[in-house]
Formats: sequence, structure tokens, C-alpha cells
Amino acid sequence: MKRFALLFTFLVGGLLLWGSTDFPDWNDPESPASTYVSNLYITQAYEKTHVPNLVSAILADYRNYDTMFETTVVFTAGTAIFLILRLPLGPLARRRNTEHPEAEPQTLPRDPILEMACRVLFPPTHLFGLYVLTHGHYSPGGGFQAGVILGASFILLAIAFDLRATLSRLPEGLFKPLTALGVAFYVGIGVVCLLLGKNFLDYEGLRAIFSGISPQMIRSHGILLVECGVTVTVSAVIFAIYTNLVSRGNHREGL
Amino acid sequence: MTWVLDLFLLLFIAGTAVAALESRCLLTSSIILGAYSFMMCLVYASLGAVDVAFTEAAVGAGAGTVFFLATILRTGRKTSR
Amino acid sequence: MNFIESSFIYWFFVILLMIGLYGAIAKVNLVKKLIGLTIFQTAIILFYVSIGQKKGAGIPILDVGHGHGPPPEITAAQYINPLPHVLMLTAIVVGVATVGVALAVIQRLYAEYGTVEEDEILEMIVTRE
Amino acid sequence: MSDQLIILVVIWPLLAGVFSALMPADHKKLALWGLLNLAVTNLLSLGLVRKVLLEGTIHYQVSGWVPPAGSPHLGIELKASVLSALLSWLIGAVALLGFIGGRSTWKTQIGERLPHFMALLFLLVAAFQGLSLSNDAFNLYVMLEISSLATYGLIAFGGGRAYLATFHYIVMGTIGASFYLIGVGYLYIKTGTLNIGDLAQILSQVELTPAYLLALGFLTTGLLLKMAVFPLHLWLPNAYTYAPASASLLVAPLSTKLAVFLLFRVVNDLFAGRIAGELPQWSFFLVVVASVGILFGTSLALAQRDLKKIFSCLIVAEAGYMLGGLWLTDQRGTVGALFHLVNDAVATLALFLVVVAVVKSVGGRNLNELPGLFQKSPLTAAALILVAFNLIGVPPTSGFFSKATLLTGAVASGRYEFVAALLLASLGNLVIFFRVIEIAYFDKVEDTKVSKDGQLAGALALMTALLLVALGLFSQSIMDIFIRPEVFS
Repeated sequence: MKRFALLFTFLVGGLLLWGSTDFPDWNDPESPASTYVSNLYITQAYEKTHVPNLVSAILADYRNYDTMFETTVVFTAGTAIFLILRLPLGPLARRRNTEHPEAEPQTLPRDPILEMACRVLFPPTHLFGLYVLTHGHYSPGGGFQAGVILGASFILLAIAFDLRATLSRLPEGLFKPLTALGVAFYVGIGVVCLLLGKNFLDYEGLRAIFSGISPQMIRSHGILLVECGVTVTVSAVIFAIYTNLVSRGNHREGL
Repeated sequence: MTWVLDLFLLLFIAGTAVAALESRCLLTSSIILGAYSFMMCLVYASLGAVDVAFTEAAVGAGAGTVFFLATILRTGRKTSR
Repeated sequence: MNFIESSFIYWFFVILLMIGLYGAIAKVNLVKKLIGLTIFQTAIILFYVSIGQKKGAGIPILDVGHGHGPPPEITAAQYINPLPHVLMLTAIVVGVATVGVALAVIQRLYAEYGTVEEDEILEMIVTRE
Repeated sequence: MSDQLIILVVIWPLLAGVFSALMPADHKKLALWGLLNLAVTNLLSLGLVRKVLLEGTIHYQVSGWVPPAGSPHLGIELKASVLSALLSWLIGAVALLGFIGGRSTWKTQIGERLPHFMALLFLLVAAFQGLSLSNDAFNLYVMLEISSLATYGLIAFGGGRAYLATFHYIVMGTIGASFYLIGVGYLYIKTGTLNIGDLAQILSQVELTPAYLLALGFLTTGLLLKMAVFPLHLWLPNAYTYAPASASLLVAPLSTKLAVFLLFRVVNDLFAGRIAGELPQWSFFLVVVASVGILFGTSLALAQRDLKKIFSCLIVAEAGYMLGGLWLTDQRGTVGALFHLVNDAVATLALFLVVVAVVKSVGGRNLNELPGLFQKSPLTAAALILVAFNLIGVPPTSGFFSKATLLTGAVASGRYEFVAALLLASLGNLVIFFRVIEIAYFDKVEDTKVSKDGQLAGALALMTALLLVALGLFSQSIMDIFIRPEVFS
């Protein structure tokens, strides 16, 4: 296996190096990748959407169909992990459990310094997450990053205190539906655009609701709306994945 | 003189990649993988991809490492290979 | 001479890809396999990001304050190609989702067989039948 | 509203999946909910097929970025040709029949996790629909990954040995998808666009330099991994065997077939007509791989004793048929491969429905548990025989017509090793099914009470198997209307 792996690896590596002989100069402004479609994005995106961060503009407007499915990927992963870890144990595992019963769930003793530090850190982390979400139009950031930061703040809570205490404040019945609702919100905006007579996820359709807004600003607002949906799903899924992975799916013991 | 720093960074990244794969302790491996992710962020950022760097720092180095740690805590951290 | 902004970065991508691919195929420990897979995926992200680079261009965020000023004069040469960045945001998220699912499977394998070494698991499967 | 049909086909199952996760675990209500949504998906797909037949290929710009004439596409484009519309309906129909067939196994295999299980099923349907309708190279990667992630969850749900199989699938599947991504990156470096239509237009005018060849190579290798062609098939047999029945009913018929369809897009749309003229050695190599794969898959199936595993191994062989057909550099080969795709999706569905029915009738799916099947459930036995005819290639089942078209293509391009592999595989299938039917028919058992559950499941399997005969009877018109217009000549 090792020898086969080496052979395969060097084959792939060699082929990739051979391919590089045929590339345009690496940072050439005139290469096809940086001229054909890319120039249109750079020169038109701001004019059409009023979003200075071109990455946000393309991510949540030009290619928002991709982003919708990316959110779905996150939701799918959350659901799959939930399914896998909640399965009943197989016969072999049950036998092992009766032969060597597991020690009581071990948690580290609670540490007042750590807890205090987390108390202090928790609100600014949330605030930063929301800032990253809303300021994604003007600086690096956006729905995914904000979602991960928000999710991470809850993970921090779960690590510093114990998992059960965190779950009593943020119970599974609350964040599990949120994973689905975020995706539903994103798709819902697309459907609203569709019902208002435009193509799916064409934010111009929303102008019928927000009257008196320029076509550029409605795109800007549309981007913010879908990013909110992304944030909800991502933060809930990140926390759900953590709680399930760390407790083998039974939510009894934390890190 | 930035090329010295760049070269050092790239060598260090390749080193951490190998170390993460070859370490005997899975806990060490996953922490090194976190370091690897963080240094990849530096490379992305120096290539001008600030959004990618941000996402990699949050998702790859942050959440990914925590997931690895959670799993290793619940399985085992030693490996003979 | 700048290493990161030259075709040297492509060689570096190939090296990382080879390390990751080797780890994903040859390692026996399942967590190590997954680490190899992660390195493999980051290598591809590096490849895409490096496609976007452009000599003398800045990051793809326009310098227009909070978007209320008059539209500035924009020439394409001023900004780095943003499209590969967008694609890679997607790829990173897909990568971490895959890792999460794989880790869940590893936990179940451990619960079932008491080990995360592939050869030991295969051996137990054979003896069980 | 009818302009929006193409997007509704994708987002209806997506929304259904998302809301399934929120439903309570009530089997009866969820069955109704699933049936309703799949029926709507089918109706939407049928509407799409009708619209495409009347008005020709549909191009749809998601988020409304319609490019001015002569300018490249900025947004993501969906495209429904007659073939992809047909495929979209095929997905809906297979999902519906598989859903009904899997209903009886929910109680024992799925239990209270049903809402999430169903969410993954619907997300998988949505991803499949997206794969068949998208016209953007990167969007196809995202769709591939959703379909893979949902499949991982569904397969791992089988428990026990399914876990290791899933892990292998995750590693192989991710490497495959990443290879596809590298291929797309190479094309992007050289052309600067991701839209398949624009890419094809540029590619038709350039000389095929190393970067293009590598792009083609990586796209093909990645998709071969997803198709599970020998020697990249290692993950498939175990993964499909140990998956829960209602998951394998959806995954097994469609998953590899959509990878075949993507390969068709690469060979036929992106590199239209270039392969026959400029890359004859690639065609030679891949047809040899396909021939070896067919023989290997069939002999692998011969060695198994678990009915479901036999059928899973046959999928590996069938992937070889379609790979070979696509690379024959003959139009008839491609037509045969695509018709075989449709035929094989239905045939695999019928095979796995037979497995469900067999388990219901005789209580197990190992060959030594089969005796008495003919007495206990004659309908299941009839379905088994009919599908066997299809796989062996007996007229009037569609298997005969797809194989005949593949054979004429192979003979016309002088690839006799492929001809030999096809004929030997038919012989191998004959042996496999003769052995199964022999055990099921001649070995007598004491208890010959007709199993009611088995008869019900068998009736559905028989109905699906009869669809194969219908496909066979209409094979010429299906090829003429849906497949030939799409194949580059």
C-alpha cells in the first residue's frame, strides 16, 4: 500500500509539474484568468450592487446559487453527523461496554479564572460576530465567518463551563431547528423573488416590497438578508457538530 | 528581504504538514494541523485573498481543530504509526 | 524576487498536494488519513488562490468608504481577481463539513471496534465472520 | 410561471428536505409528506420535459444576470436540454419508486431518526437534480459534494460494517471531487470562465496543449472515482451492501449514473469531437480500462454469496459499459452508453427492490437462505427473472437494445476487446442469475406459506421490472427524441 501510494503521489505530482510548463506567467495581469470574466466583475460589481467588497458581491449576488448550496452542504453535514452519532451501538460495542463498563463521564474540575475570562470574552465575541456579518459589505467577512465566530463563542462557553450547563441555556430543541431555518430563510428569499416575477434569487424582485429603493441598494440589502440566513445555519451547525462530537452524541459529558 | 521571510514561512508550512502526518501522538498531530492552517492563512493573505484567509482562520484553524480535538478526546491519542 | 508571488507557489502547491495525498492513501490510522485529506484540500485552495494574483494589484475591496460616495474610476488592473476567492470560500466550508462527517464516522468505528487503526479494524471484521 | 420550472425542480426537493428535518417522527405522516413532495417533484420534472420538447433547450440565469449578446456569463446558468430534462424526470421517478419500496423497512431499520434520514434523502434528490441541470463547472462540484455528503450520512446509517465502508467512501470520494476541482482550475487558468457553454466555445478553437490535456485527465479521473470504475471501485461494493435498504434504493440506481452523465458533459460538451481526432490513445486506453472493469466487476459478483453484494458488484461492471461507450469515439457508442444509463438506473432500482422483497419473503438475502422463494413469493421471483433477462440482454427488455447499440458502436470503431468484454459479461450475468434462480427454484423447503409482505414488495419490483420491457419497446423513439440530438456527431 505504501509503495503504491508513493507511486501514485509522484505520478500526480509529476503530471502537475508537467502541466505548469503550459501556464501563462504566474502573476501576469494579461493572463486569461485575470482578464476574461474577472475584469467584468471588477469593473461592474460596484456599479451594479454598491458593495465595495467584491468577494461579498460575487459570493452573495452573482454566484448566490452556489452559496445557497454551500449553506445546504453545512446543513447536510450537521444532519449527517447527528444521524451517525445517535445510532444505537452495534452488538460488538455493547458487549465491550458490559465487559469493561466505561468510567463515569470525566470532566475537568471547573476553574474560576477560566470561567471569569469566558464571561468577559463571551459578549465581545458575539458583538464581533455580528460586526463581521453586517460589515461584510465593506471589509473582509460575511455570513460564513460570522457564523463560525458565533458558533465558536458557544463552544467557548461549553469548554469553560460544562456542556450540560451550556445546553441548559441553549437547548438542542432551540439550535437544531435553527440549522434548518437558516437554509429555509435563504431559499425563501429566492422564492419571494421568484413569486414577485423575477428569476430565482434575483434581488430586484424585492423592490416590490421595499419601495423607493434604487436597484443597486436593493441588491446590497438582498446580500445582507441572505448572509443572515447563512449565519444562522452555520453558527447552529458548528455548535451542533461540536456538542455531538464531544459527547459521542449523547450530550452527557463535555470536554 | 521579504523573500527570506517568505521562504522561511513556506519551509515551515511544509515542515508542519509532514510533522502532522508523522507524529506518534494524535493530539500533537491535530494541534500541528491547526498551526499549519494558521500559517496557510498568512500565505493566502499575502496573496491578497483576505476573505479566504479570514475564513480559513475561522473555519479551518478554529472549528476544524476543535472538531479534531473533540474526536481524539473521545477515541484515543496514541498511535504506533 | 518574491517567492509567494511567483510561479514558485505552484511548485509549493504540488509539494503540499503530494504530502497530503500520500497521507490520505498510505496512513493506516484513520485520523492521520483525515489529516492527510485536509492538507490535500488546503493545497488545492492555495492553487486556486494563487490563480487570482496579479502584479501590482491590491486586495479586491474597493476603496470607496462606505459606498455612499460617487462611483470611483475603476480599472481592472487595480484589483486582484476576486472570483477564485469566492470559489475557495465554498471549498473551505465543504472541506470542514466533510471532515466533520468523517470524524463522526471515526467515533462510531472506535465505539464498534475499540481502535482507529485501519488494519486492526479489518482484522476484527475478518475474525468476526 | 412555466419559465421557472427548471429552478423549481431543484428547490422543491431542497425545501422539502429542509422542512423534513423539522417534522416529528411520525412514520405515517412522514410517509405521506414524502410521497406528496416526490409526486410534486415528478410533476415538475414532467412539465420540464414537456416544455423542453415543445420549445427546445432552456437556458436559465439564476439571480437574473442575463449576459448581453457576445458577453460571457457572469452568474450561474442552468440548462435543460432534452437529455437532462429526461434525466431529471428519471431521478424523480426512481426516487418515488424507491421511496415506496423502502417504506416497509423503516420500522426495523430507521426508527425514530426518520425526519433527519428523510431530510438527507430529499437533499440527495435535490443535489441529483442540480447535477443534471447545472451548466456551471464549479456549481457541479458543489452539487457533487452535497450528493456525496448526503450519501455518507445515509450509508453510515446502516451501522456495523457500514462505518468502515463509509470512511473509505469519504476518502475516495473527496479525492475524486478534489481531482475534479483541479481539472476545473486548470480550465479556468487557461480560459478565464466557468460556464460550460463559454468554456466549450473557447475550447473548440484552441490547440490542446498540456494544460488542457491535464484538465481533461483530472476531470476524467475524478469522475471515474465517483463512477467506481475498476480499479477505482474499492469503496462501492461494501458501501452499497451495508447501507440501509431505503437509502440504497435511492443511492445505488442514481449516484454512479450521474457521474457518468457528468463525464458525458466533459467528453461531449467541453471537448466536443476533439477526442476522436486528436486523442486516439486516450480513447484506446480508457476503453481497455472499461473492458477490464466489466470483466472484473462481473467476476467479483460471481464470487459473492450475499444477494445485495452481488448486485452491488454488478454496478461496478455496469459503470464499465458506460465508460467504454462514451470513449468509443463513435456516435453509436455514446448513444448506447446514454441509453444504458437510463436502462441501468431502472434495472438497478429493480434489483434492489428485489432484494427488499427477498428479505421480506424468506427472511434473509444470503444465497443459502433463498430456497423456497418461488413458493413463498412468486411475484418477487418473476421480477428477479425479468431483471435477469435485462442484465443478460434478452429482448424485448431494454438491456438488449442498449447492449446492441453499444456493440454496433464498438464494432464500427473496431474495438473488439470491448465487444468481447460485453459478450463475456452477458455470459457471466447468465451464470450469476442462473445460480440464484436455481437455488430459489429447485431447492425445496418445508414451509411454503406465501408471504404477504413479500408479495407486496415483489409486486412493486415486478412493476419496475416491467418498466424495463416498456423501455425496451420504446427504445428507438427514446434514443431518437432524447439522446441523439444531444450527442455531438
